[in-house]
Amino acid sequence: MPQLTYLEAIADALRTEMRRDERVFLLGEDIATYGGAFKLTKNFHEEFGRKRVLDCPISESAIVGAAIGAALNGMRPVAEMQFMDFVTCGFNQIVNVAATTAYRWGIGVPIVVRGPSGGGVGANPFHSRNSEAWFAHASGVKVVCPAFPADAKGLMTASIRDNNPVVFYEHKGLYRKIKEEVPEGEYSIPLGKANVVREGKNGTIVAYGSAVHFALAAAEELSKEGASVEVIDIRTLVPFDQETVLASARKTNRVLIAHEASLTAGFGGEIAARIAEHAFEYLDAPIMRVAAYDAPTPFAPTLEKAVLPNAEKVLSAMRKLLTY
Amino acid sequence: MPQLTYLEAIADALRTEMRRDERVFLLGEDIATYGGAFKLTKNFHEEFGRKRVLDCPISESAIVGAAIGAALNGMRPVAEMQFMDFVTCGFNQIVNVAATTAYRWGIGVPIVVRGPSGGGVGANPFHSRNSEAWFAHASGVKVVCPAFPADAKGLMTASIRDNNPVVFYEHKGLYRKIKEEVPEGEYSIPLGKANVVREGKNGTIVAYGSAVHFALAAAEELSKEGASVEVIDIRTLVPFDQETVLASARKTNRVLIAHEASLTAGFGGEIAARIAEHAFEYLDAPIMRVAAYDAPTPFAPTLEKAVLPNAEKVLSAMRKLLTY
Amino acid sequence: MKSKSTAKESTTIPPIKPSKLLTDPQRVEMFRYMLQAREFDLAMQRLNRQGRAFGGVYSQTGNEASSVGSAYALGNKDVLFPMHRNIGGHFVFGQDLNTLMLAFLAREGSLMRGTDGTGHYADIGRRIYGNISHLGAMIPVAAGFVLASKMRGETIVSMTYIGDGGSQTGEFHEGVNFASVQKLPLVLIIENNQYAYSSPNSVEFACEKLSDRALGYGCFGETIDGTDIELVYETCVRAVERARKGEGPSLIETNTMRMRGHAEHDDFSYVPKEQLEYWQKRDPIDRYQSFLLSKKILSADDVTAIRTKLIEEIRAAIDYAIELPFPSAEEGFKNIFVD
Amino acid sequence: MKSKSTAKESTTIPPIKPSKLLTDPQRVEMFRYMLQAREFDLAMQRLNRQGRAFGGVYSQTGNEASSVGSAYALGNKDVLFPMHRNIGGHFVFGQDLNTLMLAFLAREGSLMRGTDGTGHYADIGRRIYGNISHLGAMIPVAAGFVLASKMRGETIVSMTYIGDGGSQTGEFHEGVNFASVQKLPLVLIIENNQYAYSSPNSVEFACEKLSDRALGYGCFGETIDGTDIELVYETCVRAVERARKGEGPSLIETNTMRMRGHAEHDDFSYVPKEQLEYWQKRDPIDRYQSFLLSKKILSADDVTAIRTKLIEEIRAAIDYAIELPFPSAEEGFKNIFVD
Ligand SMILES: Cc1ncc(C[n+]2csc(CCOP(=O)(O)OP(=O)(O)O)c2C)c(N)n1
Ligand SMILES: Cc1ncc(C[n+]2csc(CCOP(=O)(O)OP(=O)(O)O)c2C)c(N)n1
Ligand SMILES: [Mg+2]
Ligand SMILES: [Mg+2]
Repeated sequence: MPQLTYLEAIADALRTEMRRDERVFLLGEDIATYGGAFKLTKNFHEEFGRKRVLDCPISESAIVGAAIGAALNGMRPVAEMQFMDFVTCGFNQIVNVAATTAYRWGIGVPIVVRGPSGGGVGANPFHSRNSEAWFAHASGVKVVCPAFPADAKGLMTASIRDNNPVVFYEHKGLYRKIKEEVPEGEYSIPLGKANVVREGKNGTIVAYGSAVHFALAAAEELSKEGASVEVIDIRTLVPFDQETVLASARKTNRVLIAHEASLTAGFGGEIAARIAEHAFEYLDAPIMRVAAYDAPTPFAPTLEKAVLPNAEKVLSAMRKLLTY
Repeated sequence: MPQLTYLEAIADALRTEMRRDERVFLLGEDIATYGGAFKLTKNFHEEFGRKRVLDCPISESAIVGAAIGAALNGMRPVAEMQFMDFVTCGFNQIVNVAATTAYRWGIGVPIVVRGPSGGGVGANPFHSRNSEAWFAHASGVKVVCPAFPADAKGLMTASIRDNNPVVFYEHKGLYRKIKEEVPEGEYSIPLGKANVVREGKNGTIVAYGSAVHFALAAAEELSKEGASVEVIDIRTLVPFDQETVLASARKTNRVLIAHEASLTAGFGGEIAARIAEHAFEYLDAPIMRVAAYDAPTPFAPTLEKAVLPNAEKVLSAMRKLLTY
Repeated sequence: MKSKSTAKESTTIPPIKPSKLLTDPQRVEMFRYMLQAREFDLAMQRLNRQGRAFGGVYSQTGNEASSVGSAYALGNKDVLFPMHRNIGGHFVFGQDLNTLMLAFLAREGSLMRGTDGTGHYADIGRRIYGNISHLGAMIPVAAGFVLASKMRGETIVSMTYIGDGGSQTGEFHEGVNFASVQKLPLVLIIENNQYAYSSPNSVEFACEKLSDRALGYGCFGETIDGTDIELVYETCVRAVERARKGEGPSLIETNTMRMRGHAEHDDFSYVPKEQLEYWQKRDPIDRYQSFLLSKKILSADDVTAIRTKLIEEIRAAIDYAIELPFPSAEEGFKNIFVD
Repeated sequence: MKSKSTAKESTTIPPIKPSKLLTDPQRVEMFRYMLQAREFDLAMQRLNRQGRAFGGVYSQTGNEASSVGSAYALGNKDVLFPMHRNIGGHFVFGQDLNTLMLAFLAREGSLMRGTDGTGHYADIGRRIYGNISHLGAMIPVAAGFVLASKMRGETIVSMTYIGDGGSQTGEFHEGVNFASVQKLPLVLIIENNQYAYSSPNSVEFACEKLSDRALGYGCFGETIDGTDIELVYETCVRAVERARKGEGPSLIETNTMRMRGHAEHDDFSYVPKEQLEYWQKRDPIDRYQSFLLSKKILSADDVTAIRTKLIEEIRAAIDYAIELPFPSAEEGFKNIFVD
């Protein structure tokens, strides 16, 4: 199996699906000639032509809307937001057109809206947002947030093949940071299956996206201190794999939830609420959360570091939880 | 004190503030000549003139954006969304311009974006949404959801006087449903103060908006069955009055959270998470939630009733909780 | 055309400009669709007064020529994305009254299972795709639909609608510009019925004609009398032809009048009486009926017969639908996602 | 003007069309601002190569005449909402280099306390309001700003900018339409620098000129050579006058060329060499310098002296800023809300 970065793995999924199924096509800003702001679709137009790798005007509503229309007419479009932040300009199309069509008309809208999200790379408040909770609350949109290259490939494949709208959050900080073995060719991971990425018995960290790596680093550190921490990567917010999370909570009796998105009304609250309702009797300690401070993601590295979560913050919270 | 409906109380707040402070003005679709889709601003243009009651094109981004610009230039605009559902078309302005300006520039953006939200009135999926959790997650926007006429007036007054952007959710089902005594003249209730609307000791229902009324009806019914249930109306989501909620949880040891918005990633999760973290030791039972099923709000009364929460659903959940 | 010139206008019904593209049987067919739309409208108004209608009742009286004439210009592979005042187009596309009534009254058997109402449904077999409430949102979607066919080498045309109000939405701009850049076979009818809810044109825009926007997109634009069905038809035939030839989108502004309130709850007291009178003379059905009678394409008896039959059919559809129950509650929990 | 006609164009620097509205000292001042913008740009590029810049570095080389000439047309109560290639306007509005550098390098003392970078700051005292990244979003905001002054009976003008790419956003449409309906004193400079990131005009729009959109809003529109600063200035003076007289907004499209990549990480290999060569001849500073030299308004020595002084000042500002620490971490937790 080849070693691929997270970015290469996503590109690999797109390429493989485009080869397999001619209904799959890409649309977005600067994705053909330029190959995308992160070069994720570099040279795609050479293999697939400019019709299937369509450079679009700076019109996120038109991009998402056109994807929906094409999906209604038999295609499986993958729309890129140059940065996921700009999805706020195509928001109405996703939450009102795409999200309600199956319910109202009984017709699937197989689109994927994907793009780089997240902070920690010294961007600015408008190039760093983690907005997945908005779509998790939209009813009718699946939400995917992979943390690893192989998962990114498998989940992208599944997202493209899914007959429903999927918002696919790529973390730009992970794009080139990690490499791992990624299965070649067609590779799909079902949406809605969490992954126990590290087994443990003294406590659980539930996380997704970049926070999975914070969790793993914290767990590793804690193992040196003699604590065995389980780490669950939920991978998809909608559908949410409640059973895997509850099983772990029931096993370890202590749960910390971590995500990079800001705390208030983030998806961590949802996870906490489900545990507090369905695994209450098993808990030996409060459910804790580590998330970004409720602020825009600032620009200067000093501020950004202070506002965003990281491995140290997860570690120190987990230490508290384990000794509660 | 006069008896006012919820709608009249909001109109009263707007009128009183417009008389008091000439910087306050209204903009929105059909608010002058027509007096608004719900006639909330009926005859306002006669008293205040068409400049301060500005009929606007169907351009929610321009309406919110112009409000922001006017606020930067010394005004205190109140922008109406004809239905709160259409805020999705002005979304970017709120979450990216309004929400980040204080943080980035140190300048307040004193705008109120208000409008009718919520279901239960046989509207359709596009005239019924409860989307307050989106803004609660936006970092930099206050979010207000009154349940009573007097609160609606007091909170609207405070929202207009606040130097920050406020999204003010009015529940259209409450507009003409309830009447109560509302203080005359200037009347302000600080944002961020929950209200214990009914005291009790066997359990707590934390709610806001329409769900407060479901909670009160359920509590009343339960009192006949010998149970004493506390009802907390949080009134504002941001700022969130954590202390009042925690105090009640610590007192009654059983908490149910109710809101009309759909369950997943709704604000109920946030409330549950805070309780599960900060009042864990006091809980004698799982934290429960009653909310809408994760679907668009359907049109037909049979479906709408099935999907949305109501007093009976809160009652039966609370019965379970009390006997846990 | 615009009501601004009200005072100076004559008080007689202006004559129809006959199109060379139409045969007499087609004329009768179009007339029939218009009448059907009008009678459907009247029936819904009646149901509303009786408290038996459900949801908002948005009259399309005054809009029949625009809706029927435009949809009639499409071919049998083309698709229609109608708006809330385009019942006429549904009939042109072969919609049966029962299906429509079940949707409007949200009864069991509705194509939307009660999840939504009015004309929001999609009937794929008939190539009708409904809208959502958010104005402007369906323009990029209608564009994307034909982007897909174009990619497959099919030449079908997509027709959709927007109002004098909805044209001010950002999605109008993004959708029309996208379609123009891609030279998509999209025909957008801008129905300027003088009001957006209570707002006259002067609240909505400051340009002379909404079709003037075509210049700024590099597509075709034209403003016409939207109460002359043959003019609407012929203008749309040309737009559809251009679309098929790959010449890109057209913005066709049809000037009409919304002869009732925004919806039935609205007494439209903000509309000057003279404006209504002006447009009353231009009632699209009256105009066409005069034309058909004068050309002896139909007799007065024919008209009565057609109308009577339509009214009976509509009554039957109402009787059929209104007795049915609402869809069962479980429907509310289905299809959030499809498999 | 447009690079489409590249091949046939002459290879000499086209002459400036002198404006009657300018005095020689003003000319020198404008020239100085352009040079300052260029040198600021070069300095940022250098910092970027040295790995000492921070955040994206968006060159405005090629845009100096458009930015300086437009802002120079404003009066001392007017407000500026600049975009990412409008450093020139900041200088016209009296911004000092230290303040600017602290913002760009996110150092302690930055007006934004490190929360944001580049030209996103607002300096209210100087009537500069920065933008946000989301293109188009500031157009309605700039409109609302002068809506407020208009309500108070003040006549100030608001000037803002958008690109050939950003003009395709829905907020462009809603903002310009809103301003046109309200006849607001808004001047919108559409800087058509031929590319939006890697996308040429043909990807973005299909109209001839972006100023053609004015017709569809009922406002004023004009497309000009954006590398001739006197033409830019005079055109904008007229636009500002119209605005003050209550005649509403203007869309001024300035044709220029983005002479470097979208940001410094972009090698702009997608730009044809001939296109760059064509525009190199139209370098706004070279053109104006030739003019000033030929008219003997400045000597070559004067130019060297001005430039040397500017370079020194910029170097000093960098030296000042780069030694300062980043703002302290606590700043990140402040001002989410103001009191
Ligand atoms: C984005 C959006 N904003 C507001 C509304 C509320 N609304 C529904 S219809 C309407 C007026 C529409 O006027 P117009 O576009 O002229 O169409 P008409 O009803 O006259 O046919 C308004 C404001 C909406 N549906 N969508
Ligand atoms: C709404 C939105 N979508 C996408 C982007 C990403 N983006 C930043 S600059 C840019 C190109 C802008 O081109 P143009 O408007 O022509 O301005 P220029 O950079 O050429 O001056 C893009 C696509 C953005 N900032 N905002
Ligand atoms: Mg209209
Ligand atoms: Mg550009």
